[in-house]
Amino acid sequence: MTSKKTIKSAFESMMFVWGEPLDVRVAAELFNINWKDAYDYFIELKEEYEQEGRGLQIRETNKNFQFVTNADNVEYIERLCTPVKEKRLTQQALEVLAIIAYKQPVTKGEIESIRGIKCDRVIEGLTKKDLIVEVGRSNGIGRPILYGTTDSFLRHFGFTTIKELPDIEDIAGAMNLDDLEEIVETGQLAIEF
Amino acid sequence: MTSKKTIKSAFESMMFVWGEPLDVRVAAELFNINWKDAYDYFIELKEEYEQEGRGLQIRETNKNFQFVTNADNVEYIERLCTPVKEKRLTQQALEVLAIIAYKQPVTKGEIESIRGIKCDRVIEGLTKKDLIVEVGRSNGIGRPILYGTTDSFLRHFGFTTIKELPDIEDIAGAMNLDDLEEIVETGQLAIEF
Amino acid sequence: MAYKVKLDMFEGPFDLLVYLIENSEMNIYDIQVALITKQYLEHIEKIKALDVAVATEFMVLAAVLIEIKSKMLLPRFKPEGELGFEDDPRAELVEKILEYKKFKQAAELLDRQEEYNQSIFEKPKEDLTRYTREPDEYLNLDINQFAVAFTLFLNKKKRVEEIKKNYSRVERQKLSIEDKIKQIFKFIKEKAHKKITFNELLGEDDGKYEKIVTFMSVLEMIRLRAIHVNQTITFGDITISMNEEKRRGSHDK
Repeated sequence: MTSKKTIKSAFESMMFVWGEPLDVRVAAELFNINWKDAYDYFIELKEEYEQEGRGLQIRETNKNFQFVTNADNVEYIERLCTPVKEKRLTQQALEVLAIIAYKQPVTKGEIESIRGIKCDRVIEGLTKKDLIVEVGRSNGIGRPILYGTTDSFLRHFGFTTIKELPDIEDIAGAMNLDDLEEIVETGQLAIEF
Repeated sequence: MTSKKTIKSAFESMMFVWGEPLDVRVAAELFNINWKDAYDYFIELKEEYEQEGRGLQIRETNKNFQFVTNADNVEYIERLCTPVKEKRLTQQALEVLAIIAYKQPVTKGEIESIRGIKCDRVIEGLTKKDLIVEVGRSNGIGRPILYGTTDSFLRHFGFTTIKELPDIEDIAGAMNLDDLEEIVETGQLAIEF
Repeated sequence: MAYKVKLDMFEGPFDLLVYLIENSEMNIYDIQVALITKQYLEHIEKIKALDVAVATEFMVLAAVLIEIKSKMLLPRFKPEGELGFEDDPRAELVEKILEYKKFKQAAELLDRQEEYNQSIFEKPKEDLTRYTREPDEYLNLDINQFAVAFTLFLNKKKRVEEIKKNYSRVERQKLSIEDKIKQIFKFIKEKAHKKITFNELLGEDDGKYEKIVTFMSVLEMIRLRAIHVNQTITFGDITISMNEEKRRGSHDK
């Protein structure tokens, strides 16, 4: 006679590989036991998983048993299964971001006058990506919105504070001019004049 | 901050739906926790299932965790259904694999000199099965390819890490005992090995 | 067929050699080379009958065995009181056999481990589509990219500003009010001093700047009383005619 503990353990393994709901009668037959006893064992198992609040639960459907995930964890499973898509910022967006990073707090008008081109869409996109945020309103005519960078912006570049932004002179110095020209020539970065 | 109990429960659900070994780092990222903490949680779960002698067990392969059945229940599972078993490796393949596992990174030349026979075919086969992989090139003449074992290798043989491979001197020692006794008797034991 | 079985049994020359040594219950450190070589060559003959290519692989070790066997026949120098067989012709072979045996045993271990693992079952991945949502956008940003973009922008801005400076200078030279007034006089003369309209003064390609200059010129000409202007409807076209008195007056001078 197989021990109850062994049978219960076997039931767990069997449910796991079976995938589909496992019929109590089929399971009972394999151990030559009464189906009612088998049913009790399944119910005991079900209660154990329930009481321990496990991520696995046992679901009964008309005397068939099956492992399922705990409904409370759907959100986490969704997070696990949601693919991540790599996205790069466009040259335009990088320009606007750079202006905001260096001149913050800054109004859209100021950005546009530096770039000589409208940038409503770009600002909208950067806001959605949580890289910039409205930080207040200017005292100028029409009290335009002031923009600044977010903590998420700092995290992306691995900065602790905005002070860690490279000095503008440094950027120019650190950049190898040949590389730059090459980038421009090969059109890796599209620029509009 | 999500509670430890919630995270552990979520890990169970995630492992269950994922089927394949789940990377600790991926799991940790979803909760924005340190991967070492996540690792500890997985180990705690693994031990819980072990101690309770559950029909489900958690298997680690190089910091990846996965639900598997308890090996003790194979007989019952086979009574229920005929699970598809992987084809066993040939003696040749096992020999080459053993040399690679213990001597990695290792070149084909080194393997062949130990076995005294060519092994291109075997290496090709093991690579296809994803049990070995090219890990670089030796600095020797002709810069031959170096081979090493993969995570699939660990999973196939049920090792947690490559460090878990038994010490080769121990295996050899235990098996050479007869030879040794004979040598001691005949007083020939004068070399170190 | 019996040979085939034998052939499959041996994974290589060392495998065969180890088998022969163990089968004859020989001490590995005291191999009877003559006997083993004889048995080894016999096996190669059998293998050759089946597969010449495979047999060739076994030949290298056969040659080694024969060489050792011949060396064994020569008297060996062994210093008094020293044990061991450093100059034993078999030493290197023994080492290689031991090395091979080590891995053969490791292979057996893997074999057992593989067998055990076959009693453990995984489950397939669930259908994840019910959990899958729209992909999360993951932003790939690095400081170099950022710096390149900003530097490019600064350079571009500098160039644009230089171009603008030159451009506006050219524009100013091209379009002064004085020049425009001369143009308008010339145009009216060409029209034989008939009434013209303001629209006729504008070219098709004229930009805002040219239009303004033209208008300013007309205003200037009114101030100088050189022309009469008339607009019958609001926003209607403006008719322009020469102030004949002024013209005559100037002619009289």
